[in-house]
Amino acid sequence: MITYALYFAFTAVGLSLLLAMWRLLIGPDVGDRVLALDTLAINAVALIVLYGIYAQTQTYFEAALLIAMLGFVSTVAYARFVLRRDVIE
Amino acid sequence: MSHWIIAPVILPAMMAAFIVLVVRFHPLLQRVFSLAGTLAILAVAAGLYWQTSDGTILLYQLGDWAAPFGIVLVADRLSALFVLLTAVLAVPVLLYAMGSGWDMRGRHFHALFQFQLMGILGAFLTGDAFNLFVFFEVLLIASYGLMIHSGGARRFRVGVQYVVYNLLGSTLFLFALGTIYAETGTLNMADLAQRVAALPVDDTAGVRVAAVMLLMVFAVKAAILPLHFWLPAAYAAAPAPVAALFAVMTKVGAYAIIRFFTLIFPPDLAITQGLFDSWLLPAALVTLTLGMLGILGARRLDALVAFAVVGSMGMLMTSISVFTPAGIAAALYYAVHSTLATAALFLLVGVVEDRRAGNALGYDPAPPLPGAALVAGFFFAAAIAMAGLPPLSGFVGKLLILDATMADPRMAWVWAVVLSTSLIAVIGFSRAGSAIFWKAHAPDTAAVATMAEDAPPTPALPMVAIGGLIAMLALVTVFAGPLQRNFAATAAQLFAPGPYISVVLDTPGRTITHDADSEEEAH
Amino acid sequence: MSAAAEIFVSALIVIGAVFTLVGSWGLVKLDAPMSRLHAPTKAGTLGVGSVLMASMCYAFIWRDGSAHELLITAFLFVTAPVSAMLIAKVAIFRRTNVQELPPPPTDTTWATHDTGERAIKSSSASENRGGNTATPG
Amino acid sequence: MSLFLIVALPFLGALLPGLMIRAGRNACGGTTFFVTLTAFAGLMTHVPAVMAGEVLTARLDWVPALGLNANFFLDGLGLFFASLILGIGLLIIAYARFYLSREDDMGEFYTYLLLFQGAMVGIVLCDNILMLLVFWELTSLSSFLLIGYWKHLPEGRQGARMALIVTGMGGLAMIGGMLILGDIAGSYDLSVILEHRDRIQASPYYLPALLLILLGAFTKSAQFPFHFWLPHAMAAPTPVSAYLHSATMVKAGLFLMARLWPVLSGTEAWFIIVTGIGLVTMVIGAVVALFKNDLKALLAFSTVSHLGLITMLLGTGTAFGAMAAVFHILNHACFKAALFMTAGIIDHEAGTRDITRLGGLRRLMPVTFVIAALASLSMAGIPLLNGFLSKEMMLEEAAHTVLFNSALLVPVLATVGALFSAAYSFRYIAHVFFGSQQDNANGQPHDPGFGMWAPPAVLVVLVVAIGVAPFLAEPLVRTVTAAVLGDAAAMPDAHLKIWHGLTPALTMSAIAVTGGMLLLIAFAPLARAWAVAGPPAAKAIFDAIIGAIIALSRTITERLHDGAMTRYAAIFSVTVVAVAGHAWITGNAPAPAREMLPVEPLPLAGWLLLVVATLVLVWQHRNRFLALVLMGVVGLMISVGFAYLSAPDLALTQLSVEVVTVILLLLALNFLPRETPMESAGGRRLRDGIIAAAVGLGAGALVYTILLGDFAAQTISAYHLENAYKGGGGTNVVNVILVDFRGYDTFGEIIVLGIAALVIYATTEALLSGPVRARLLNRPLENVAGDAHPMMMVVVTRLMMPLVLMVGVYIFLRGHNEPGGGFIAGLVVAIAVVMQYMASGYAWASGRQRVPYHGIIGTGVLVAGLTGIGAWFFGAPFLTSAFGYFRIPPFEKFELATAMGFDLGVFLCVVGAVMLSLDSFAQMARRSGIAASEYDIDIDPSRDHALDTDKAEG
Amino acid sequence: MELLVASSVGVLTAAGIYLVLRLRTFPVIVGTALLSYAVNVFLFASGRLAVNQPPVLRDGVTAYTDPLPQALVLTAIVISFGMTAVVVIVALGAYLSSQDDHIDDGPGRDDVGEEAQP
Amino acid sequence: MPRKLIWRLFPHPLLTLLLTLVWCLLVNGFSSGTVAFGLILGTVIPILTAAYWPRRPVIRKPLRVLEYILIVLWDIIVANVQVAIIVVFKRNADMASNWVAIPLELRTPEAIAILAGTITLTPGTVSADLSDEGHALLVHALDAPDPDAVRDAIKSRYERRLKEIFE
Ligand code: NA
Ligand code: NA
Repeated sequence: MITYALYFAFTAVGLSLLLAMWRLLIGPDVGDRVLALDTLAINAVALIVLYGIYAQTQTYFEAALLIAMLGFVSTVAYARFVLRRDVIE
Repeated sequence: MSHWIIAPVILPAMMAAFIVLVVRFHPLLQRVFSLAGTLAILAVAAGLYWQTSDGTILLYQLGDWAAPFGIVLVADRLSALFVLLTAVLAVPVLLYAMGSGWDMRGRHFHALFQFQLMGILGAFLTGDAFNLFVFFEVLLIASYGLMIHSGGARRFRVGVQYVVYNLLGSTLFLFALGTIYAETGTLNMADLAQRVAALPVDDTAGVRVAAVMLLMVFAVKAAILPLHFWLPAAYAAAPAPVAALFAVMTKVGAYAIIRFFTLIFPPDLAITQGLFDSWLLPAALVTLTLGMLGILGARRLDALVAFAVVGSMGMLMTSISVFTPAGIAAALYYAVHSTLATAALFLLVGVVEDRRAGNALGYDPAPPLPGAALVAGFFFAAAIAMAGLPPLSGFVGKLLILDATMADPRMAWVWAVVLSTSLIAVIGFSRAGSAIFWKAHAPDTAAVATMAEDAPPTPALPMVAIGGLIAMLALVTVFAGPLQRNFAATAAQLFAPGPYISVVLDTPGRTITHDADSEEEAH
Repeated sequence: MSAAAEIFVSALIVIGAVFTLVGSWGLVKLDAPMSRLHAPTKAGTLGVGSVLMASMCYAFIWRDGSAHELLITAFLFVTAPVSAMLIAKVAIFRRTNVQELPPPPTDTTWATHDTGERAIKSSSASENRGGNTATPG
Repeated sequence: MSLFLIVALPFLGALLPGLMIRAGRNACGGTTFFVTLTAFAGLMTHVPAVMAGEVLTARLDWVPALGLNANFFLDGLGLFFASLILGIGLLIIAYARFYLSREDDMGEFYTYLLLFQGAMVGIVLCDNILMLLVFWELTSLSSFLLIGYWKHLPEGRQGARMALIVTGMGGLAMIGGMLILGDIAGSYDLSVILEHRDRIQASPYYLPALLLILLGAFTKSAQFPFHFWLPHAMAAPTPVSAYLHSATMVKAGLFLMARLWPVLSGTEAWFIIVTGIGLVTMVIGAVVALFKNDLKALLAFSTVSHLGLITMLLGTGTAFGAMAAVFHILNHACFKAALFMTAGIIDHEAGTRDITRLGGLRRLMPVTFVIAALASLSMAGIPLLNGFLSKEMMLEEAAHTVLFNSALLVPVLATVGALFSAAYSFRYIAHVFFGSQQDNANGQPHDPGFGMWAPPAVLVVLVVAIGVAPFLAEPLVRTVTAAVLGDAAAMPDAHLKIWHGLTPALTMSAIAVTGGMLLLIAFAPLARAWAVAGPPAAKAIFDAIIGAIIALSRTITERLHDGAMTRYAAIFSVTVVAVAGHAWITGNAPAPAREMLPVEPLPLAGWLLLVVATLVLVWQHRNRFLALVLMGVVGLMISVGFAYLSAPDLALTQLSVEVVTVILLLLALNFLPRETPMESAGGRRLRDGIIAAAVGLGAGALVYTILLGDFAAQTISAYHLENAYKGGGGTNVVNVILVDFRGYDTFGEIIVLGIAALVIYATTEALLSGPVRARLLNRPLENVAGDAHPMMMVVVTRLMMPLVLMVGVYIFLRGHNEPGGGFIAGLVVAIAVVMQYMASGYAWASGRQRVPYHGIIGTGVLVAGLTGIGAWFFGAPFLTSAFGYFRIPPFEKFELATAMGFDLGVFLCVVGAVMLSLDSFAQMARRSGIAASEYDIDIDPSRDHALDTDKAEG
Repeated sequence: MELLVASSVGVLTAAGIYLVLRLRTFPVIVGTALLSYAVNVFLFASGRLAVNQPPVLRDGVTAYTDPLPQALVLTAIVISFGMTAVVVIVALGAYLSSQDDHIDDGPGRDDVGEEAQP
Repeated sequence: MPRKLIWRLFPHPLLTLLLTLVWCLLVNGFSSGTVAFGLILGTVIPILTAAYWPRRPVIRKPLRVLEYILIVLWDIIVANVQVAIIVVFKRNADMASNWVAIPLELRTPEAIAILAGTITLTPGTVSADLSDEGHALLVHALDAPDPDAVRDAIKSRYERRLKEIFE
């Protein structure tokens, strides 16, 4: 049962990735793109965690943690760039 | 366990770190430590050269792991020669940098200088293909810093190109290494030699691609046409002592070609037949021609010397690309000679740039140089050496190369190109030299008077450094006989790689003792 | 036990997946820039949260247990509002006039549009207060 | 005296003039004279032995493998030339002492002169043709310095370059010829080569060798068509002209032809080339000489003519011809050097060398007149002077020479040459010393002091002595001729005497002298005709050729190296594809051996994302910000891909590196234009697209075949998997490889990172200490959003930073056994600090940061290095690791490994490098007139509230 | 799967090369970054692909993925990072000192900024 | 003064506890050794980062924190469903997006940040900006025909509680 749930989830998350990518590509504004990238990262976290359940391993925990962390940092960086041009002024 | 073999790598690394950490605010101390470190490297290099001069092959197993599982350093005649050459070059270059004040025109010169030495020496000593990549990168990134040392629009513009081009080269290197590993499952050079030789004949495409990709990577370093484009502008724009140090950087490429294509892909290896016989020698000859044409076509002295480097690399590769013991021996002699000669020329360019008024390195008339006689004399000597005229080492090197290519079916081409390009170089150098040193303004007295007042006292150390290089050229000339014997022995060692391979692969490494660690199971 | 647990974990997985999908769907579907911000910052967060809970429960039920998924969840919950706020500021900065916004009840204007003297003065580095490595020897 | 010493003396002596000039001009000249005298005396000690037919040798190995050795031998020919060189050298040195003015650097002059002298002596005494080449080229170089001695004269500089280029070209050709010759003979020693006449002349390589060697000889001896450099060399001070360009250097080519005469002469090729060229040179030189108005130019062309004469004699290949050649070399050296010196005297005294401005000097300068007249008449071939004797021999030889099946060609041309020779000789006397007294520039010229006229006088004494009593010279000439002939020909039965009877030669001689006089009478109209119809100046042709070569070089060089990096990169790409493609096609590709992994939908989606992001990135790359966002997607997808393909360490690293990279690029983009303009045309984009596609296809195909094939042998990583835990103490094999098996790579890698940071720092400093600084400080303010440091961000960062640091520590500590390690930890910690910077601003955050980043980097390298060095104290190699398990309550058993020390170095390096880079960007971003925020939050009502409270209370 | 990886390498390489051939420094830098992604994947693939076999030793597990290429890629990633950082700063220096971010250097592009702006 | 010393050593006692917990979560274990090591790190790291957290707020009613967290969690779950429904089923044209300006009584940055975060996490609303003096919060509501109702809900449900906790 869990396997089927996982397959469903993989499909849904895969679809989410593609949707987010679509938004990233069509924009229209930079804000939309940054938001889309942020969403991509969060979806990637979901994906990796799902894969961890699927593969029955803890090996990918750090990857998920890091994506969550770094996704945030890069979103901030991109947004700061648009807002202030200087990321670390 | 002798640790001397790793000293040329560790010493500059630690010295650079120390300089950055402790004495980065003290110019004098930086100089003292940098020079002391370089002299120590020279001593160690001389020791290594002496140790290997009887054919001994020194092995150093890093982390005590046996090859091919760990990385090893190997010092044979070839490595030791280039290590010594680098160290010999480094001392006068460093003295020049200090004497001319170049080292203080920007930040971190000495740290970068030491790191650069570390990269070059590490590349010469490593016995591992991937580690060679790492040290290529060390020497490259240090060279980026040194090339743009003290800044300036020109240097930055050229610097970008230099960096990007070499990034492409590094990328290609990784592609090549990936292919090598995928085909053979190893990275150690001696092990590669064995495994490549044992590859089945029906599976050669991959290793052939890897071999030529490696050749091209090294050709970029060695500035062989058409992969040389990064060099002329970069060397011309680099600060004088940096360009002089770079004289040995191109030799890293030549060294790697010699090493890989005598050890791993020797000329008689069946599966790599026909890879580059048809085009490597012509490419070298075209490189030689183009370099020499550049000497004649240059509008500035720094560009002239940069093209002289290209030309000398063409000459060197001409000799290497016949892949015979005589050719390699001649190439080694020429490598030593051309390194010292181009370095001397680059330092002279620096002196001219510092002392000559106006468009200092252009050929337009300018007021006479202060102290012109000595500078001109040194330039004359270095130019003679570079153009391959007697009595200096360039002539001997040229004769050796002509002699080595005599048996080659393409001998007529080689000779025609070598001899006619020498003439072009003579024309180029004589034009430049007479324009810079002879064709002065009639010194107008007022200007001379102001110059005499304004001109800072011309420091002696740069001239000592250049004089040292010229003196070394003279020594290389006088002792051409013994040197040639040594290089012939080096070539012979390269063409009989059995001892190298067995020293590297048959030396046992550490014994795993924790196997019996009864207290601990894996999990 | 096992069946219920399986259902529970599966449900969590499916819920998470659905919310993730809804978040991304909203990102594409919604047409106003500010509106788009809502979908992923919440649905997405909850979606990943559910998946993480599923992973945790799975580990507690079938393996030797694991709670570090909590960390990721907490992390996402703490950071998501900041991301959202910055992206909202981007939208305001690039797309929205001051007039379109309701005036702040007490103060002069909204911070993003506050590009006056105060904003500049208080935000940029000065000549003499550079970094700690400003001028070595 | 040892031959080595005779050759070495001038070179060693060359060190002295520069020093002695401080003691005065006499000391300088005297020293130089003494050095030469010593060498000359040393040479003379060997005269009896050589005259007795002995050959002295001296041998020293230099580069034996090459056959290049310092071997010398002294026979009659060598002795003859060496005596000429050193003997005339003595006279020239004496003459130059008085010739040079006070402004001239006499030390420099004598230094060059002695260098030249040594090189010449080397040539003539050398027994090794490679060594001979060394001396040969040395004469070119030293003559370059001597011709260009007056650096302020453009003619001097140009003449010097021309001489160097022409003779240098010949020298280079000769290198080839000599190598071939030595290869044929099996030795580069002359004494051996000279014994192999038959082998050499039978070799298929004889002709190339001959041509190349003759090219060297002809250029040096100014044979047509390479003769033109010699007149331009006359810009040199006159002693140089007298010494190099009449007596010695130009004779080097003749010497070489004479030296190799036994093995090279006697063939059809030799005869036609050498005789033909000699003859042409003789006639052309003589004709041109007549119409030159510059005294030295006249003499120079006359020299060309006489050199042609001697060449012609050597070309005939007969013993008599050789003898005549030897004799004329001697005679020409005497009268021509004397003539040059008189020309120098005239120039010196009258202030001009222009014949048209000179005249009537016979009364003003009687001594000079006598010397010049005697030398000139000798040159003209008047009896009782030495020139007559050898000219008679030449005409005699010419009369018997059949060239191109014509018995008349050589005698007629020889007579014409002699006729013009007589004419210009007479002109030298008539137009300079006779006739009306012209303006003569300096007013009242008079004879110079003894020091200046004595040297030519000595030579003229010889001219007369030999002319009157030729038998005096006969032993010498016979000895020398014997040396020239070697075993190739018998000594001719001829004697040097004034009267041979009414021979055809005498008739030809008479025609020549008479004709010469007639020509001089008709000189004025002839000169006008010459001015109109004369041949073009060779210099113009030469300059045009050199100019064309330079222009061509410049065009090629500058077209190729025009700084078009994009083309360089395109060439690089095409070359790689072509060469690798060739290697692939010519090799054998194996059939697929591995089964492919199945394609699941999820990786497919990831792949789609990656590919789409990449393609859109390329398509939209001109929008730089979008490009960076898409780069973020690519990086994210690759990380996820690594995770999927069982490489968690890679995923973590790629991810963190990618974020830091993007931040760096964003920081840079702050200063750069935000758009890339559309600049390249469609064709160009198409070209680039094709190149890119080819490279991409190549890379993809290569990796695809790799993935389908298997390793040919077991990979070394099997050992790593086997021993990572047992020998390296870690279960994360990747990490154990990084810090242990291949820790040395990692050591290099962190140094790369450290250097990167230093470079970034140094670059920033360089930028900020230059003109860029002002521009940066005063760059216009852009329209940016307010609230730089939003409260929410700051508050969240306050919480997040400790958490992230915690994660960093965690990743660091577990790296050895689980995915992680010092590098990723370093990036995570750096990112924590970056977060703080982004939240509260660089100024505020770095103000609370007390550790210098340089120090962190330096410490990192030192820690890593010292950890490695630590092994030395246990007798183990660098980076040998050790580990152990410890138990200290309340902690569980834990592992400590030296590799962790190393990893700590890595960690520090990474942190320091990233921070130093950011720091540098922050330095650049400063603006003038804008103060840093004192606070970490821009809008903080609690702060205002506190301030209000303070105000209310205060 | 192999085809996906191979085509990714191909696409990334082609994209990288195309951008490297552009006329401004910024796309060139982005291009080199893409190239380093490509080569990292390539290097990784030289150990062949494996799914769900991480190189971390576990009891009772015998099949591991090849750890060596991973270690090599890690080294390569770090080095490329350093290189990218340097090329960024050098390009920035070039732009700031001559107000021109063309990567091609030709006649008329000489030291514009330094002389023009005192 | 020992009290001062303790303050120095544990600048953020709560943070220390939190970090210790985080460490245990990271290591995925709660053994004594882990906790001890976590405590060490939890002590050291706040000392290192203390400079970056000036003017630490005082939590006056720690128990209300728990209540607040539970309320927010519940709100997140319930309202997420609502938003999901809106997103999936409501046409774009029918949505009544609105800006809402919320005057703030809170003055502590931490409290305001928590409020803003809560607003964002609870569905239908996103905190977008602060006023230039920090006395009002700009909130965007996805589907709120009546902005004032949203404002009042936020003030009463969240701000009131935060005010009690922090001020
Ligand atoms: Na330079
Ligand atoms: Na790279």
